Amino acid sequence: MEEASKVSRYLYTLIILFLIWLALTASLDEQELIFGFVLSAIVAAMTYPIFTTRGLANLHPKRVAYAIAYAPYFLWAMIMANLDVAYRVLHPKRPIRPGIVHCKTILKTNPGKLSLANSITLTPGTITLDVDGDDYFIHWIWVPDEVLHAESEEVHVEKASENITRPFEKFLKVIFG
Amino acid sequence: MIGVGVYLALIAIATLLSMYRFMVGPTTPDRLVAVDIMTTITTGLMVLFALYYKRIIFLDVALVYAMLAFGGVIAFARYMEGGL
Amino acid sequence: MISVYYFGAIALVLVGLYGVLVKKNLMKILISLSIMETGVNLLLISIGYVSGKSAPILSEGVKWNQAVDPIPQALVLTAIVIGVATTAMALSAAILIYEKYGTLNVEEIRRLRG
Amino acid sequence: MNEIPIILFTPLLAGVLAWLINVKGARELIGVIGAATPLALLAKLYSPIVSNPNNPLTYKLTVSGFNLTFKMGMLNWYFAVIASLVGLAMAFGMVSTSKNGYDWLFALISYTGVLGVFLSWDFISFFLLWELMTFASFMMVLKRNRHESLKYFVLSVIGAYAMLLAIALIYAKTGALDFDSIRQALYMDAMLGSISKGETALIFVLFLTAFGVKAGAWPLHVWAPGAYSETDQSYTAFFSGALSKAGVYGFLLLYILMGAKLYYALGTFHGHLTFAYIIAWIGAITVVVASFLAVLQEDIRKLFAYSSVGQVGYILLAFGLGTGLGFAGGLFHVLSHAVFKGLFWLVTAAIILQTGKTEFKDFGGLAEKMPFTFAMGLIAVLSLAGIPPMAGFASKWLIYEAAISAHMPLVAGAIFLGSALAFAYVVRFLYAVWFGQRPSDLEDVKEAPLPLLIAMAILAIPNIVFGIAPGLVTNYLNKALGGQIVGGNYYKLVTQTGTYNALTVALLLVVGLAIAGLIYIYGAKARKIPVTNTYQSGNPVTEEFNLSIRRNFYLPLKEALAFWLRYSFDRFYERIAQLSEDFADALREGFYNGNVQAYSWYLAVILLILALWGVL
Amino acid sequence: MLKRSLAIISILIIGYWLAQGLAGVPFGEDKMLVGHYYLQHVKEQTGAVNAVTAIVVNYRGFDTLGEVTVLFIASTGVGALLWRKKRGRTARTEGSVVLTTGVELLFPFIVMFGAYIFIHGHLTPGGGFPGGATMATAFLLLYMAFTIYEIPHKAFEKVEGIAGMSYVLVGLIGLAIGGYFLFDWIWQTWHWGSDNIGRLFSGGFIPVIYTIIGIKVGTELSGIVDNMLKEEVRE
Amino acid sequence: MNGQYASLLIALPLISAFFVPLIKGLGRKVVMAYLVLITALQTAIAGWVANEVYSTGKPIIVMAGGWKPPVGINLYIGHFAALFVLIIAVISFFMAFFSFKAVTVEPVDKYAMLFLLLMLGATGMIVTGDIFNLFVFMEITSITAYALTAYNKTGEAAEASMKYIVLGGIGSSFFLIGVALIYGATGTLNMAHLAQLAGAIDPTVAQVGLALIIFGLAVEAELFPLNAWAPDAYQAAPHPITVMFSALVVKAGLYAIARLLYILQNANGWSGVLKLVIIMATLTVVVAEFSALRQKDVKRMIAYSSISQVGMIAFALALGTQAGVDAGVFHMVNHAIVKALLFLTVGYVGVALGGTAIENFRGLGKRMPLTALTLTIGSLAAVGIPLFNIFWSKVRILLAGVEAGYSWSVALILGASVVEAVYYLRLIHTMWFVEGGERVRENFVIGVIALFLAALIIAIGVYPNDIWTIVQKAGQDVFNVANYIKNVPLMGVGA
Amino acid sequence: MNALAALGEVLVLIGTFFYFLSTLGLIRMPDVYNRMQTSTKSATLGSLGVIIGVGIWAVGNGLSWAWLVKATVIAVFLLLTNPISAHALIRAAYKSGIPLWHGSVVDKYREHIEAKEKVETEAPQEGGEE
Ligand code: NA
Ligand code: NA
Repeated sequence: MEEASKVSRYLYTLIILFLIWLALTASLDEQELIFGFVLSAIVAAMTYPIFTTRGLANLHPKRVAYAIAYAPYFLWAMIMANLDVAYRVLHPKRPIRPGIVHCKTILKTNPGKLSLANSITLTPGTITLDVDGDDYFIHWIWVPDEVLHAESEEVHVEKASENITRPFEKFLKVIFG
Repeated sequence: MIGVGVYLALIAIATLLSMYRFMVGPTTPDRLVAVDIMTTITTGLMVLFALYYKRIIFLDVALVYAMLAFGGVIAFARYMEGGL
Repeated sequence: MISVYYFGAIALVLVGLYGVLVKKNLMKILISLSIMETGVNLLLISIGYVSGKSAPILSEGVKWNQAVDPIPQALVLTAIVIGVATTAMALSAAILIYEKYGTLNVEEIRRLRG
Repeated sequence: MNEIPIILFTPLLAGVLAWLINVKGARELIGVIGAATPLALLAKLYSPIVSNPNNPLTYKLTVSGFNLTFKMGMLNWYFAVIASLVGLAMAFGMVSTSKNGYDWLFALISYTGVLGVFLSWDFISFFLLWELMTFASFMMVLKRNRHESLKYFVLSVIGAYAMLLAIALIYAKTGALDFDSIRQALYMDAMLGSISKGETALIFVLFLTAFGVKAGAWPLHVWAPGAYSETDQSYTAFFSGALSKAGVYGFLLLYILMGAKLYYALGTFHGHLTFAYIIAWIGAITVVVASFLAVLQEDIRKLFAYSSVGQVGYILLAFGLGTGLGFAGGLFHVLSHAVFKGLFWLVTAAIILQTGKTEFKDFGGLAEKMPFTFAMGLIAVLSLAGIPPMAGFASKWLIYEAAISAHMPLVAGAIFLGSALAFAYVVRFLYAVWFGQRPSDLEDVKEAPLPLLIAMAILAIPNIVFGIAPGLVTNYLNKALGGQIVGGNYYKLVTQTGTYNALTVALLLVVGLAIAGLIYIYGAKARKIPVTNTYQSGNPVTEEFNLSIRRNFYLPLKEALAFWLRYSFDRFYERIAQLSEDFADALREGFYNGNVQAYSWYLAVILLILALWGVL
Repeated sequence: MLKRSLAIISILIIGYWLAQGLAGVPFGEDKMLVGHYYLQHVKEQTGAVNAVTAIVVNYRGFDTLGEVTVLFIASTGVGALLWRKKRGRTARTEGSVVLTTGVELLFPFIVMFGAYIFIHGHLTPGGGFPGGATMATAFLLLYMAFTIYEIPHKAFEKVEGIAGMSYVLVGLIGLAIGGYFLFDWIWQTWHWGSDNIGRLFSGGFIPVIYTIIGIKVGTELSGIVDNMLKEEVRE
Repeated sequence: MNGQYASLLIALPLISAFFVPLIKGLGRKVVMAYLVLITALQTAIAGWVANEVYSTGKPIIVMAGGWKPPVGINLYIGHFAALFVLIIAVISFFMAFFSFKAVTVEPVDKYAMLFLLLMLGATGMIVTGDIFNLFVFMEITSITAYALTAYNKTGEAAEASMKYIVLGGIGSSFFLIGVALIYGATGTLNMAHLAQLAGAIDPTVAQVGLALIIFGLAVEAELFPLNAWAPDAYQAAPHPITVMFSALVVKAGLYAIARLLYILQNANGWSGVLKLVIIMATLTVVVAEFSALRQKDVKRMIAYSSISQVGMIAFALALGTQAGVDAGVFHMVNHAIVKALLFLTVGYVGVALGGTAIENFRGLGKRMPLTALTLTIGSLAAVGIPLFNIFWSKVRILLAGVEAGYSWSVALILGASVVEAVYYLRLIHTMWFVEGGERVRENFVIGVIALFLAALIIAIGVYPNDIWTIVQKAGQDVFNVANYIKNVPLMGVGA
Repeated sequence: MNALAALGEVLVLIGTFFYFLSTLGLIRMPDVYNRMQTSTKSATLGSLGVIIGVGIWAVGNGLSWAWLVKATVIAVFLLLTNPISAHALIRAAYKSGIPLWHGSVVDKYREHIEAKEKVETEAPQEGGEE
């Protein structure tokens, strides 16, 4: 992933920070706005090199749209999964069959990988134990038979990925690349 | 209003349970997880308090708290795996 | 009347003191000291509390006579920072001790005596 | 500004100068001038003091918020002049014996201290100069022997602090620190009784301790032998002759300041004042114990040290009689002891300087080699042994008379026993050092140097003068004590029970000696034996049980006293010192044990005490 | 065991005693004396809405100056104690991409939020110390995520010193302008922001001092973290 | 000049400490010279302040931010504070010179900062007129002291520091509880205001609060048995810092005890607390003297001696009489001078001969005559020999003690003083009358400082009148609370 | 009382219930990994409910919109950070050697690490021979 220009990266950081400022103050008082802008400009100048590589390209409408769409999708997945956990916790027999499985991702950028990992973690039943390159190691509370009894490593990864990473990747691939 | 009692009772039970895990362990990560949960619950509790007192300023406090707690948990986690 | 806050504060102080008095590990003693400090801070804050009154920030329609005592809160801010500073010093001393003595057991850290 | 500050501080100043300049010659010159000045000024002050007994010379100054008062009445003058006489002799002696600024500095500081003690008229200056005197004399000993100096110092400090506590108690009760006010307040209080019996007794005991240490009174005398021996012997002349009188003076002060109070508070015992009775007995015991111990010594310094202790015992005993005659006798003995014991120490200084030896076994036949010193020694021996017409006889005679008239026969017995013992040890000194065979290594011994001889002469003269004309002293003392206590004239002393005519005795003695001399020179037909002959009756002397006069001469006495000698206060104090050191170690190791948790417990315990004290 | 029992008995007695004392200052009752004065006058006298902040920076400025000093001492002291000829980080495991990326994304936000906290000190519960601590958290996270990360110590130390000096200077300017050390000349002499009470640009020198403190605390705490996380490196 | 400029006493050390990071690159010499310069400036300011206070006879009330007490924190620079701030500055100045020679362990820039802040802390404790501000300055002092104790980075240094931290931490926590209680009962923190309101405090609260406050301060003031940290800290700290500890830091703690005791003298249970302090002080003297008796390390021996003197000062200050406080203050001055000299010379021996064990002192009179001479003068002064300064204050204390009815304490203290005499004389004997090694060249500046202090000891010993006048004024400043209240321009909040 | 307030309150109720659930999992699950499974995310969801619920509830009660905005900021922050800390914790637990529960069925991570270590230990040996 090639880097965007400094200006682009700076502006992107500035915009995001200013938006955050708006949210933080939750106020439209011009004093806050003026100060917030100045502050964002300063902080952005100091932090844009580590904050972003792609700059304004992040604000491509498609990406924004996918990101907005991802929110309810993810929330729903999360709630569903939480109910599943509720079942396992409340069930007197505590039906668990845990294990650590191996997935691969198609995402290339770090923010993408982060989002995927977080999404996985937040969805109950799975936690990202480690990420090493494209390999994700996931602690799974109920390893299904198809994954557990996969005939080969490849199949294992394929089945696991299908269950765990794929559902998120289709959004994240667009948002983060 | 269902009453403050129900939330507080649930939160109180939750806090007690995580306290129990913190005390009992048995491993250090167990205790850390308990702490992590406690901090999360406390953040929520602070937000509830903000509403109870009708002071929006307390939301800032909750956010600072969440942030410091995050830093703390990460620090402990990294310490445990020898990442410092 | 002893309120639950006072009780909690005193309890923390006493638990801290107990730790200092019985724990052999230096780190545990330092943690106990911190617990004690926390108790003291809680006590300070509790002393400034006035039933039914709000934080002493006079915005959102809070009038001067609807706020709790602001002084203890100001004091606690200072006390907390002082506690942090003490803890930082104590930790560095502990690091040094561990380096030189290879132990954190207080019964073995007594080259200076008599 | 009058003479008092000059009298007081000239020695100190001279000492500091001598120490700073520290050039041979200049040092000694400054020292001697500094030591002579007080005597000269005191002499000048004689007639104003005597003509104005009720209007003493006064000097006041304010230091650190304290009003310091110095007064020179007749008694003060008397003590001061004795001190400065001995001080001058010491200075001359030190010209010969002491070769460094250090000695001069501290000797002269202690001189100032002694004078100050005698002239102070309030407790702050008294204590200040008392401490100065103690400290300086201690430094003289410290240089030579740490152990003995420490013993001296610890006992002195205990004494000083006892005094301080007593002063503080008096101050707390009367609000006064100057002697006049205290005397008045305590006199009033004798009737009122607001100071309880117990408190009075406590103050008394504290003062007794303080002054007893300095005077070397039993059982606080243990420092004296070591300290007197382990310093420059010229200085010891002053140390034992003048400085120890500070303690004696303290006992006198006790009468002056709180006599009435002590009488009313403590009452009488068998017709005597209780407190005085105690002092008398302390004196008596001191006389007996010290004299016995003196007899047993093998080192001449130790001998005279114990002898000094014993002689001071006489003075205490005299004061303890509580009668006018007792005071007169005691005060006279202050003078005589100062001059004869001072002389003794100077003689000792000369002997040690010229021979480098201190033990009887190493001496013999020195009279030939050091005739002048021998003559001086003889005067001292006569005076000490109480042989007329020396000053020592006059004062002892007065004390004896006083004891008889005060109906204290046992005490009088102590005097008698002491005299007998004194005779025993001086005879040994006389013979063992000066006569008999002379060890071969003493062949080259020369007469003592001139300054030392001058020093001896300074002290020898008063021995004879006040011996022949004791009335000079008693007349003065009568005035000082405010009554016709001792009758007679310059040459004759008259008391209620007896009369002593010194002149007659002196004349008789001179005639007797003349006759004896003639007989010796013309009558005796003895073969002259060289005094270096080391054979005795043709037999070699066995080492282990040598009862020659030079070695273990009084061994049978020692064996007879073996049971009593087992009990030594000296060892008792050493044991206490050992115990306190062990205690110190235990405390240190136990309390400061290094464990921070233990230390935290100390905090908790204090909190607990606070809590219990609050809860209960 | 004996020790434990003794300790328990002791602390129970001490606790009982403390409780007795506390019974004399009943919980929840209004015990204010000077406190009332502050609440009544804080707005006109200092321009701050947050009475605590006004007390901390204005009324009891000496305490706060001392507090800043204490933290400075800690940072200096830790630096002195852990000083070695050559020091470096000796972490054994890398942070995963989750942590590193997360920290990178959070870093500007946390710094920003720290600034938000100290700049709003006179309006909300916050101020220089929590703001600075928040900023330091941002650096702490960098240390956690990146095993080779180090703050630019020299620059940080200088910033720390300059910030401290600035605080004292602000106080000295007050002495020069108003005749009193730590005098709030912005509010009391210049009357800046007096029509703005409750908005950002008010509060006299409180935001100024809190900014200084925030920067100082941020650099100090980061410095302490830096010192604690590094060990002696031997060649 | 405006009295408010006395705030420079606080501002200068602070701003100078903050400035150090900007010059640390210039090397050790520059940093040390800077330390000398700043302490000299501080001395000048302190001199000006002292002159102002003593010539006008009125205290300077610094009001931070222009707020009148009790709304604002005020500094109260009365006769006591003026005197002691000057002493602090002067001793710091001397120790800055000594640090040149004595402090070689890196990082010296940190040392310089901590040094200045230690000076600041002690100054602040003495000048502040607010009880919580006192706590803050006390913490500044003690945390700096923790750091400096461990500065040498040896195991012993760290150990000593840790002990100090643990005990100091407990002490300050309970002190703060005490402050909280007193605040809860009165609603104010200003000392003058507290003094006005003290009589009305609920008896139990007053008793607990006062006891806790004194407890906390007693740890800093090294009262037995809360002083176990002290000998270790004294021994392990760099030599100049030991001087600061004994001459300044502990004085600030003692002053704080005295100030708060008398401020709260109308509180219930006051006399009981007084009695307790007297008991602790007396035991401090006794235990410390005995502990010093057989020390093999001279620095540690003098540390114990210092503690015992501190006990004596605390005893005097807690007598509850004007005479006692005057005597205590006098002793504080004298002890500051004497202990500065003793630790300076002993420390210098440690630097020059590689340690402070008693063996190093053999024949010191020949090896380092100037050092030995001044050390001897200091020792004699410590023992309380006449014509040395301590004699006067010691006599004053003992007289005041018996006058106040504490004869038993005085007797114990005197008994312990006998022990003190013994160990100092052993030291003197070792220096002068035992054979030692080669002659060592002595440092000129340290020699001058030592001689100056020795001269001061003798000057006060020979002519104590002027200092006594000054000290009496300082003593009244502490004892006369009515005057204190009158001098603080309280604005009448609430009442 | 209006619909918004009611919605808010319900969300809060759900949130607190998830808090309870989360800690229940903390108690019931057999090892640290499974405890984390059930607790960290439930707590996060609970917080989400509570915090957003409070925001809505406040708005419903006539307080300003700023409530909802700020509440959302906190919620988003938690949503971002809680999984990171959960990840860091589980990784730390694994790396500090806490064994998996005996009922665990598979551990691909162990195989991965062992494979990696083998490569690392062999590589320098080859280098040494050259
Ligand atoms: Na998940
Ligand atoms: Na969290």
